[in-house]
Amino acid sequence: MAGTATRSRKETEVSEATAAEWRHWLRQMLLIRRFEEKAGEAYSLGKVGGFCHLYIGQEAVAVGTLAALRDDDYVVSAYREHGQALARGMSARSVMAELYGKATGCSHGKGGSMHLFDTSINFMGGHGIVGGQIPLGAGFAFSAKYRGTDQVSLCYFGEAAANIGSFHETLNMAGLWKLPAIFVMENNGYGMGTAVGRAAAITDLFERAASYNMTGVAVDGQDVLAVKDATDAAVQRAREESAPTLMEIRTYRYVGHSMSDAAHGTYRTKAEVEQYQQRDPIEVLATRMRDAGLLDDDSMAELEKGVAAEVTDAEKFAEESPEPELSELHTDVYAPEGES
Amino acid sequence: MAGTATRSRKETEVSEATAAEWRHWLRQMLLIRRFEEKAGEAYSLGKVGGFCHLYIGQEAVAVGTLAALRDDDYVVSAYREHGQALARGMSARSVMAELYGKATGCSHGKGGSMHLFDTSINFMGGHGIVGGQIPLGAGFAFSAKYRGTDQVSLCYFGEAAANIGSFHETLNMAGLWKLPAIFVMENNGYGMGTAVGRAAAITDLFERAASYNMTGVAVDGQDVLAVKDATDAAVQRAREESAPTLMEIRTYRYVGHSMSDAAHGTYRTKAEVEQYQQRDPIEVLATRMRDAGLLDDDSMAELEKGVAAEVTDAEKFAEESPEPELSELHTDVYAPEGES
Amino acid sequence: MAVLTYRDALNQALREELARDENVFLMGEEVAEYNGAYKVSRGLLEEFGPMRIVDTPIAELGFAGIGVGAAMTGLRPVIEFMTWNFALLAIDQVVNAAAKVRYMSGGQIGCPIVFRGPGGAALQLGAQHSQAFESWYAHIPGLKVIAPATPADAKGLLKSAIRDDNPVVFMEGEMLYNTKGEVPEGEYTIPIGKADRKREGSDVTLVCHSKTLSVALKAADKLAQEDISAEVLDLRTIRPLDTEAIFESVSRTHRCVIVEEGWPFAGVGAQVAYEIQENIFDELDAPVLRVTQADVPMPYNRALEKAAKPDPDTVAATVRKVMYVEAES
Amino acid sequence: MAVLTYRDALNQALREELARDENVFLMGEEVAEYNGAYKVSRGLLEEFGPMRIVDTPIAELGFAGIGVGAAMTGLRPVIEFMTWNFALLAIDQVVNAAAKVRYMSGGQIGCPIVFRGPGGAALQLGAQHSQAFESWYAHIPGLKVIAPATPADAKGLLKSAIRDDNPVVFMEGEMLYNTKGEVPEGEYTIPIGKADRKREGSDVTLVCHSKTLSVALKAADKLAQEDISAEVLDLRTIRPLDTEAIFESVSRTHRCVIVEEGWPFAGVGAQVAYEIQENIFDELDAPVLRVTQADVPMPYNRALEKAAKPDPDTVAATVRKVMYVEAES
Ligand SMILES: Cc1ncc(C[n+]2csc(CCOP(=O)(O)OP(=O)(O)O)c2C)c(N)n1
Ligand SMILES: Cc1ncc(C[n+]2csc(CCOP(=O)(O)OP(=O)(O)O)c2C)c(N)n1
Ligand SMILES: [Mg+2]
Ligand SMILES: [Mg+2]
Repeated sequence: MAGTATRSRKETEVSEATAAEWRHWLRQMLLIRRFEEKAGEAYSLGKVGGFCHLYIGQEAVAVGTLAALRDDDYVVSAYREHGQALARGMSARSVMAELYGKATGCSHGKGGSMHLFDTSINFMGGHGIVGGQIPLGAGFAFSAKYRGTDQVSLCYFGEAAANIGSFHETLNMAGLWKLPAIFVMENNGYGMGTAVGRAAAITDLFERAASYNMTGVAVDGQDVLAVKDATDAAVQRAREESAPTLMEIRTYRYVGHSMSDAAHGTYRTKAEVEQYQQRDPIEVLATRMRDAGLLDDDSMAELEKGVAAEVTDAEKFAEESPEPELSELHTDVYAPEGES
Repeated sequence: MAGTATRSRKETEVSEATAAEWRHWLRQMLLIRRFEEKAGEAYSLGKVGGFCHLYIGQEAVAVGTLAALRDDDYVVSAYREHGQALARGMSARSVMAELYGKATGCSHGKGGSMHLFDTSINFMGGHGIVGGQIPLGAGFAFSAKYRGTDQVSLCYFGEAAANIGSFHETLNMAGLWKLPAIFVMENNGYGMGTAVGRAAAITDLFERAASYNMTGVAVDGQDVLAVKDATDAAVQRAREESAPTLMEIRTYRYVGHSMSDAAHGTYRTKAEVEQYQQRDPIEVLATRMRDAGLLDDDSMAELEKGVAAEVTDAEKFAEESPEPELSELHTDVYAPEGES
Repeated sequence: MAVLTYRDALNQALREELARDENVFLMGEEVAEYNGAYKVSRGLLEEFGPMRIVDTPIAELGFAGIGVGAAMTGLRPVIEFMTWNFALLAIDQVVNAAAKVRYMSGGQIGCPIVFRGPGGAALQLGAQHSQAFESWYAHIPGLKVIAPATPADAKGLLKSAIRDDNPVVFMEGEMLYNTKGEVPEGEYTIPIGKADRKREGSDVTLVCHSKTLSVALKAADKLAQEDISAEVLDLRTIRPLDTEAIFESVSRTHRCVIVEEGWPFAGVGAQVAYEIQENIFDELDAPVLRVTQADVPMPYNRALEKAAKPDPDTVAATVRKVMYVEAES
Repeated sequence: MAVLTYRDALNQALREELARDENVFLMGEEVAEYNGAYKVSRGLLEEFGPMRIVDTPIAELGFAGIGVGAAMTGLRPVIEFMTWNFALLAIDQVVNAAAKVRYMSGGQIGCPIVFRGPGGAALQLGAQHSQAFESWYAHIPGLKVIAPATPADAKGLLKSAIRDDNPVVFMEGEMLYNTKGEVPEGEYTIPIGKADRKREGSDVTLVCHSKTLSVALKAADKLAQEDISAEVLDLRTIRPLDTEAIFESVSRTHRCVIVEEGWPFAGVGAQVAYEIQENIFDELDAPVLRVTQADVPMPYNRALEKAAKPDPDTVAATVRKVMYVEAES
């Protein structure tokens, strides 16, 4: 990986603050993993409908990037956004209930898996048209700059979106206008069944930043600490210099593109998947923590237990929550009269 | 101009073949210049309607690039395409008649200034949506490759089109699929009233080729020989290696964006225009020819006379040509029944 | 009342709303330093500065989306498309983002944005530059669609559009920019969703909007000479459609001809006709007829273009049809 | 006759036309190595190779335009949009290039291209993935628009579309891919522009297309139990519209209900209703009514989604309205 920023620190001693951070991140990653497993299960049982794109394997990206943000920053994503919603602080309950289409879901059952929103934490949605959220992300950054706040905007998309027009148009304007935006390209190697090299004329996609007078970096997406460090730098550029960054975060999805796509067999081999699983983002952090004396089998089991309970609770909540009223069909099309 | 390919040969002796070429190019450039002046005049008299974008100042680009093509290659352009149509070999009559909206016009009066077509010489049109012709140009190249011919496709667009999605999507596919395409960006410094640096995050736009695994070159667009040389190289890449090229040809338009835009005063100064006029493409070649003993005042006057006659003839032809029948309103919407 | 051009009326509306609410900004190609391709934004850069009057690259999809994003944070962008023809490149952001974000988020996020610019044919601009897309946008739930015909309506409706909490598609007419009309002094708005009777009549209702108002009025003049009294109803807003006003008028005249600039298939007139026959079928003494653009891409040639556009003679002839009278000659 | 799925019928059509004419190629996202997102192109890469079955990046505007360019040189591209929702990004190339190049060039250049893919709602895909754009494309002169409902029609019409010298918008239904039906053995085509009576009846005409054929047929079954005889007319082609068949049927039944998947405002049904009342006004015993998708972005929740879609009960109730009968209960 030419130019990939990695992080190889192997401290034997870490500060209590760091330890707390690491614990938090480990828990977040584990929560995402177990949540997604449960979501997949619920999908198979017909409890979740539509398209459902799981985040398993990519957990360190969401957790590491969002750890670098402030509460009032903006976040927006595509349709593979359960993990980011959770890492941003949405409750497992509200996300699971949304997958179930329930009234208690974050989007009140109207959005579904691809359209998770929570404006109370500036989580500005999952969006379903590839590349569609990229200009939205720049729009939030524009708004921050316009209003003179020092908020930054972080926008996720897959590496396959780097070949679509909105990527180009938006990054050009972000570079031209120096918007406080962070463009996080999650390069998981595939857009649906198409390997990155079959869709993009160059595969070191962060280099496209040069076309836009923008800093571009490649980051090891399986190491949450590397992700956090690189995002810190991007946040600083955005917040202090109002300069955008293109981060190409290299990761891998263990599962199929969506629930209707097999994990392997068509466009990639089982061996390839297994090889990537050798460097599992949860394991990478867990090992580092074990080395630093911050984790042992007991505490890991404890963690797993807490996460399992949270996911089970979310499932139960979703299951028992009411459906939206049928009258909801016609609300939210337009603003309520006289709102302004 | 970082990396601009220029040509500084100042032969005192040139071969007869070269001399013939130069004379031809000089005449073509002069024809374009005088044709455009006449078109502007006719527009002011209300003989030509709609939008009318003149090519004055950019003549060496059309002449130098098209000199490098074969008759069966494809050419496509935007709305500022009178000069390219003429340099490709369309008659001044058929172009002028089209501007007049006459039945004898190349597009039978249905296209107008922005939509000149002549399929007999693979001139695949002027197109009015910025960037719209870029994928078309790649499509011709795809077709050549598909059919196993060694035709190349040359596609013109303005530098402002380098910021639109279709540029990015198309160049990526052209680089990925190794299409025999030449993307000719005519950088005349402005997109309408917007200077290149106010629209593009980087101004050495040929560098964007790197994002597409494509050769990118900057070329002095006021020297027809430099343009021809650079295009020769691009044609060779396309024809022999089936590899695309992005050429950024640096030029300048002396006139307003269209007939309704003043030449200077709003977004650029008179001094700036005059400065560029110091290196007029016609003068640059004429001087070189004078130096080589190929041109004197008499032969220049002769040339001017011939060109003037051709333009006057074209104007008369257009003036006297019939309007299309009113029934033409409803033809050419669909293929005639049973054509296939 | 002051007499203003449609262009200046729009300019006033923008200026007043920019002054009134600092969340309002204008973004688009050539809107700032060039004062607008059609000079609608003349002077605004000078008055409000480059943060609020923003020139963009040619990147319709991108800047429309940036506008939508800004609107999702509570700003009130006015996005200018140099013409609506170019907005086809941005239509995904209008339809899939702006129109749906409130619904998809379960009502959490609004999108108070105005997309505006000239639409329809001007003179001899050819097939790619002469299209009227009212019916397309009006097809989309979540959008409002406005197409004013007069300076006064343009001003009052643009102000309402900017204050509206929904995405509004605001279609101007290039051929209207220079037309003049009386505009009330001082602050006023015109409600979205209300048609306006521009001429009273009793024999037939001419439904029109934007540029076809003048066509309808001219046709009504002609018809008056034949003792046919035509009422002219200017829709002003296409979505939501003021069916009440339409039904009220047609229930009196019992005949209706719709005049529109767009193509016929599934055009605005098809919807208007549908509504009429659905709701006041028994009031109709004749079928509802339409006069539209010829069902062809717009030709460049002047005479062909003229023949392609709706004109007063065709409207008058169509009215005679629904009146079952022979033409005077 | 063989019983095939709609998917396999389309696959056969593609295979046969690829074999018949080497100018035909298929291009789109995941069409080759993945065998198609919905497996319509299964096996084609293997049979015809990567030059003719071409995987693209996610770049709808670009590859649609590449297809248009290729068609302008005489090739016959079939461009697959993974769904028509994503085609909004490419609509400029469809509307401003494909549909107009013949006209703008004065007839010099044709554009024999097929744009195809699934449209309309499937199950719980939410607002951005559940849209039916038939009326939009049918609005555009220069395009033909086809939306078949059965495997046999899908095969015969796709073959005709590929052979047609005009740009054709071919809209499939994701929910139809698995449905089965008899498909004639051997070579056949079905003419573009011809509706098909899928059920005879005498009291009311149900006009439908694509997925709403099954809705109309189910409604007709229900109505039969109430002694209401409903004719079901499947448009198959939206543009050119087979008005002759519509008028013939409605002139017999004197009543018409249109069932469509799209939104109501200026939808296909508005055009059909317009044509009917314009041309056979006196044949009508009741207004023409429509059953459409609810005028809202599609919600995710299953029950809400179901309520948003046209269903047999609503159709039957609407028929009772035009028959002026009370519901049985
Ligand atoms: C414009 C558009 N085209 C096609 C699709 C269908 N589609 C959904 S996801 C996807 C692949 C995207 O891959 P990538 O951007 O790498 O993200 P990932 O799924 O790997 O997270 C495709 C083709 C779409 N949603 N939008
Ligand atoms: C998509 C689109 N947006 C806007 C326009 C209006 N427009 C026509 S030409 C032009 C400027 C183009 O500049 P450039 O590409 O540099 O070409 P030049 O005119 O300098 O030859 C603009 C904005 C258009 N035709 N298409
Ligand atoms: Mg990916
Ligand atoms: Mg330029």
